[in-house]
Amino acid sequence: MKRIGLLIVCLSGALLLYATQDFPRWGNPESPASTHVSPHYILKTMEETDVPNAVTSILADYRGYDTMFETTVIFAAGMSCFILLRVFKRKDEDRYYRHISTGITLRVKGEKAIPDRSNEFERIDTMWTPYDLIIKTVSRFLVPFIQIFALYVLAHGHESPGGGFQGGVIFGASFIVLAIAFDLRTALRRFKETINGLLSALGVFIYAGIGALCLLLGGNFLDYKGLAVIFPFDQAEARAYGILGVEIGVFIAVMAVMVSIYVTIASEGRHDEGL
Amino acid sequence: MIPQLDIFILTLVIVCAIAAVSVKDLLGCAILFGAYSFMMCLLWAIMGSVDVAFTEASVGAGVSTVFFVAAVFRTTRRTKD
Amino acid sequence: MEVVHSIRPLLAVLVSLCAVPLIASSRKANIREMWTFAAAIVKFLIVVSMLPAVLRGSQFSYTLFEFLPGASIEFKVDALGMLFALVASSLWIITSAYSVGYMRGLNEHGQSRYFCFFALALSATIGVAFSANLLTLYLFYEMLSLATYPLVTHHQDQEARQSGRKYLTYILGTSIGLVLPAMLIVYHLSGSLEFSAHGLLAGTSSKGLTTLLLLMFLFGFAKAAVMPFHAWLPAAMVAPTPVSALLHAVAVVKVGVFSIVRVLTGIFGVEILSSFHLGTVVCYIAAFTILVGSLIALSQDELKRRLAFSTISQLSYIVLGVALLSPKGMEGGIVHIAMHAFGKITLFFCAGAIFVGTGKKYISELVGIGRRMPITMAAFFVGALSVIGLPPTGGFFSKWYLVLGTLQANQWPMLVVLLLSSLLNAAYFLPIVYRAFFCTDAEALFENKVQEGPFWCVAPLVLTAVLSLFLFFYPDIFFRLTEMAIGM
Amino acid sequence: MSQHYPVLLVTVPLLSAFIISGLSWVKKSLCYPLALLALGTSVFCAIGLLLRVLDAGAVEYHLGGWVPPWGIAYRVDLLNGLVLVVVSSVAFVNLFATHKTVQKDFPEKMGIFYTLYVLFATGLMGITVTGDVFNLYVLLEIASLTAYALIALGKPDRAPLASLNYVFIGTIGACFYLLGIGYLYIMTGSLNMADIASLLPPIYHSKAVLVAFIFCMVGVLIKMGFFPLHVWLPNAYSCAPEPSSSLIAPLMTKVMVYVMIRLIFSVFLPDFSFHVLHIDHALVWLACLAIIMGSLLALAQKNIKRTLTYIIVSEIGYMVGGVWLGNRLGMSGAILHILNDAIMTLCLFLAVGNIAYRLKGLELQDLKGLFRKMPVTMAGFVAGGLSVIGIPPTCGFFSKWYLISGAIQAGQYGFMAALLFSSLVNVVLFFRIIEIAYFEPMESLHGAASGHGIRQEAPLSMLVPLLFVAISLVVVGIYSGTIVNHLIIPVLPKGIG
Amino acid sequence: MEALIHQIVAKYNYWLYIILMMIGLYAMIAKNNLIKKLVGMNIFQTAIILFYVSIGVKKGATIPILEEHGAGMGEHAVRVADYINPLPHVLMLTAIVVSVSTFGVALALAVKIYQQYKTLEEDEILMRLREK
Repeated sequence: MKRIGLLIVCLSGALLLYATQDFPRWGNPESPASTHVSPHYILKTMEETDVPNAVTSILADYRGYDTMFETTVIFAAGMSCFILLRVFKRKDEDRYYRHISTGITLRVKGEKAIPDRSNEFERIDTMWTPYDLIIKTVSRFLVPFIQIFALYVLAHGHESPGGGFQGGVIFGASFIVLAIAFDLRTALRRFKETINGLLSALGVFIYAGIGALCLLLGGNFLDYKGLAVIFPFDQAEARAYGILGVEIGVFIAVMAVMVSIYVTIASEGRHDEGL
Repeated sequence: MIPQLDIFILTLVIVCAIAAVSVKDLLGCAILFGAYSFMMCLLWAIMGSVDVAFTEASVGAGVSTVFFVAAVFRTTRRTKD
Repeated sequence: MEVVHSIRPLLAVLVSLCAVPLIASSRKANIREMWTFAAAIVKFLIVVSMLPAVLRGSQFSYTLFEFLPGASIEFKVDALGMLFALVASSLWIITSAYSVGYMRGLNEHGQSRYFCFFALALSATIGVAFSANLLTLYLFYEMLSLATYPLVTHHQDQEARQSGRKYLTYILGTSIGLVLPAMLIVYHLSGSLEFSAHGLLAGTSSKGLTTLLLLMFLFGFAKAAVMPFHAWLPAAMVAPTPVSALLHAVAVVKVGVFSIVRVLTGIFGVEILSSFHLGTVVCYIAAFTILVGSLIALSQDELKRRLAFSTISQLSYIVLGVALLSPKGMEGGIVHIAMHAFGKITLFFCAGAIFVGTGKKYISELVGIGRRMPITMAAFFVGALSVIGLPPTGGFFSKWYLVLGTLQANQWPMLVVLLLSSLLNAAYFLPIVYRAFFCTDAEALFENKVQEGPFWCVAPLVLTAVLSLFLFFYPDIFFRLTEMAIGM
Repeated sequence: MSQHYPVLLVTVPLLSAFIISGLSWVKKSLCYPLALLALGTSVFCAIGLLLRVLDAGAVEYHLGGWVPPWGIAYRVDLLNGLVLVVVSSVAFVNLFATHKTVQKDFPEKMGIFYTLYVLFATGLMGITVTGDVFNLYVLLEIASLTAYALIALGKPDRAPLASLNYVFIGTIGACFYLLGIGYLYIMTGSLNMADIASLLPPIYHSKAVLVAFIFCMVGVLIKMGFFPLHVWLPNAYSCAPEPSSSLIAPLMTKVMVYVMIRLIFSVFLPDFSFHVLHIDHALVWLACLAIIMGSLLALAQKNIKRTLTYIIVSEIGYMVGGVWLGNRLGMSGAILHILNDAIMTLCLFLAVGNIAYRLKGLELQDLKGLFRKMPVTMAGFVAGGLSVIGIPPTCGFFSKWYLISGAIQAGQYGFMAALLFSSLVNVVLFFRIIEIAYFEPMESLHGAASGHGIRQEAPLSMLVPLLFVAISLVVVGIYSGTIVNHLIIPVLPKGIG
Repeated sequence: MEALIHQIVAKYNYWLYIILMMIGLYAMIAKNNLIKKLVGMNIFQTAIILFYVSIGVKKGATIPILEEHGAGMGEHAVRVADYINPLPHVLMLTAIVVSVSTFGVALALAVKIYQQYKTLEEDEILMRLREK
């Protein structure tokens, strides 16, 4: 197997190398890749979409259809992880609780359980996670800033690098930080599974819905300038706002899916204990 | 861009890649993989594709490493190769 | 010769096809058999209704759908097809009656399945008879192969399984492996598959390729049981006797022969065959089959197997006759389709009746059976005469014309073969009859009181025996059709 | 509205997939009807689109209102019009047929299952309809990703592993394709199929284009499971749960064959594929190998579902070989076989699904006395089998007809021999199964009073689709001449002799 | 030799991505541990992304975000050669997303397999399967 693998690898590598001879010189502005299609985007993005960041304008408008499916891929990944790992019935193994005031750990056998919100006992994971005040405090401080930064990234996708996707990932990461610093249940209490599922669907739905809305307004699918009919913008602005709208959709979907994938993997789909 | 820095990072990328696939511990593999992604993201930033770099920094070096660690936490660190 | 566009050929095919769901759905035996009879009679009437026009020299044609130019699913009723259809549909009525008697006599299981596939097989047969081109013929040929599989394996025991396997291997294997490519090559060469009076391949194909195609077709239609592709026929004798009777004396094997005749006349054409001297090749293959088949038949003790091998050799008569390429020979060969059908089905009916009546299958057990079932054995005698080709039976004429054909084509070796095999036929049939009637009380295995099989078994075989006698005196209709078929 | 059909038939299922997954948290019972509605709509759109293309010629649709090559464009001609109808209707029928099984197997995850199901269909339809090479890649990933999940839901002992191997190999395939279009992009600077096709001819002889072609082809061949690259296919398809396998097996490979044809026809024009580089003979021989090996491996299987998967492997050989014969007959045979093979694979897998719904296992010896137990299902199975064998008037015969005559015309008698060989092997395969189901158990058949006499037919909602498909086998076969003349011959480009 | 060096220097990014791709592909094919294969898969994908990004590079150009003065109706101020080709970046954003999605699903599968077999080594799993 190893030998065959090596053979295949070397073969394809040799092929690719062989082909590089015909490539235009690296970084050559005259190469067809840089002269055929892309100049249009650079020259026209401001005029047509009113978005200085060419990447964003292409991502969400010129090739917005790709991006819709890209978001759908994320969504599909979330759904796949869910359907693969999620188990609804509770695995009745022993649970561990810590008496808050004394710090004594006690072990409850079988399916008996102390209600989660009781104020003298707190549940701790089976694989014991250290009770670390510094991490908890720091992350508690950090999370709002992470989230604000995420929103900033989303909002400034037009002028600066970033956009819905990166923002969504960062926002989701904030919940993951929460889940790691405290425990999975804390994070889940703040971000219920149902909400999560609904949001992940909603996010992609916003994207595709805006596209459908443009269709209903008489344009082609995802043709944002149709929005100019109902909103008081000129067409370029309409496109800019349409881009913002879909970016928001991407943001929501990506955030929700990232969290759900993490939670599902980290807890083997039981959503009670995790990393 | 500065060619020396460029070359340096390129070599680092390769080193991280080889290390990631050959280290005998999956947790270490996860971390090396994160490092690899981060180097890659630097490389792209140097090449001027800031959006891709940003995405890679948040996804490759960030979230997917976390997924990776979570998966290792749920399975095992042991690997034969 | 004008061509009438009429749906009747299609109807003739569809009748028994439509009967299938009715038979399957009807729970009571009587209703089931009522449907069978109805379908059989209606089919026969439709066929007969076309007879006068055909005799007047006109043709019926109906195109179901066009698949490719020159290769459509199309029906055409000409003299040759008419002859075959007439034989098959008339004998179906008799056989249905017989199978009612037989199946009830042995109260077999799965009777409705049996009758369903019986009807299916019949419509396939009529479809072959009326097909206007090779594609249609191939379609119904395959349909027949599949429809007869459940009939052959009706008993569903280990033996049936083995022989069913053999049956399919030979029939499907050859038709897919040989006929299909040959058909496609023909289509590629000539751009059409329509049977035409002068053949399609004239001028389009070299000698080597033509020979190859000829052999592919000759062996590909393995239902004709040309050696070495004959082994399925004795194996298929595990089937219930009516099935053997209809399918292995009439439908299946005759379909094979009929297809070969069609291909030789309609695809190759007499001219190209004679110009390449390919007729002789076929003649020798057929002659070989005739002799070897008869010799093996001599050595068989089980009655049905002996009949099977005799069938093998008799089929090659037809191939031989056509391959002689002389008018008389062709005439004899084609008429033999009808004559042999009536004779051989009588023999099978008798075998079945004996089995139902006494449970005996082996010839050595039949000594003196004439005392117990004289009518049956008398019919057996008539059938034997017809197959041997002696007057006063229809078989005589076909044999006679075959002999004339050999003379006409001055193929002396073939003449010798024919005479020799007739002797062999006599040698393996007459002793049975002789020892059935003339034997001392000491060696007789049956006591001296008449006890025939059930009425529904005996009546049909008497009828067929009478028919084959009748054909000696009034064979005209078949000869008319034949002469029209070979266009003289 | 009709000018929006191309996008509607993709986006309606897409939108409803999101709604379904939302509903799965709120009201599960609505998921199935909604999925049915969505796929029904896309069937409607696909048929409407095909009719539109038939009378008005190829349809272009500019997404976002951007003209290609700057924006993404859909381009629908008769070829993908036909494939669209196939994909949507197969997905629809299968959805209808497998509802009971889904209810039985995934009670609380039904909503998500249908989400993935619809997304898979969406991905395939998007692949078929798109005119942009990169958009094709994204949709390919959607289809693959959902397929991984749908497959992994099978038996817990084998399915996840099979699915993970599928992930690896499928990703390699997709990445090769991505590399290929990357090479195309660096040479031409465009991603739109028509645009690339117009830019390529001057640089036909550049090494990069050659390598681009090789990588695109290899990627697609991996994805379709062409013989030496088929290793993932049997495991994945046979371990998948019945509803998914009867969805994925008929569609995935066929759509990939379509992609190959599309690449040959409208990206690298036939001129390049057949005249500039002379690999067609080599590929036809590979196809022969695929056919023969597929048939032989199918003979070696003990499990009916695995047998079917290996039959698929050899059927892929039919289509690839037919395409690379390089003449009109072979091409039309291959395209017709996309349609026919989809139908017959669906028929067989639905029958297997019904059997699995009643029986424990699918090993050959589990099928004893099945003709007694479920006659209708077995009738459907036999019909599918006959079509695979190629018995007229089932559709399998007619595509085989075209393929063989194409082989004769191209003088590729090896390919003809391979086709005949595999038909004969299929005879053996199916009659082996039929024998077991029909003869065994010997003893109980004659003694009427025995456990095997009892009738245990699958529920009606599973039988009706099966019979419908079985009948459509014959109907399509009867009209295959019409289909070829009006739908397939017109799309064959000029370059083909 | 000189020419080769020149080749490499001219296109060293392409060479580099090919090397990375070979590493990844080799890991995918030859490694025995499922997660290692996964890592290989990701390296493979990032290598391709690197390739695409290298396509877009232009010597002496800046990131594809127009300066403010280029805003409004001032195309005259915008020179194509000043800005890096943005199209490959967009494509690669999609590719990254696809790769992370595949990664997540594959990890979920790996966890599922581990639940079943308590190992991630392919040969051990196959051994188990053969035992059954």
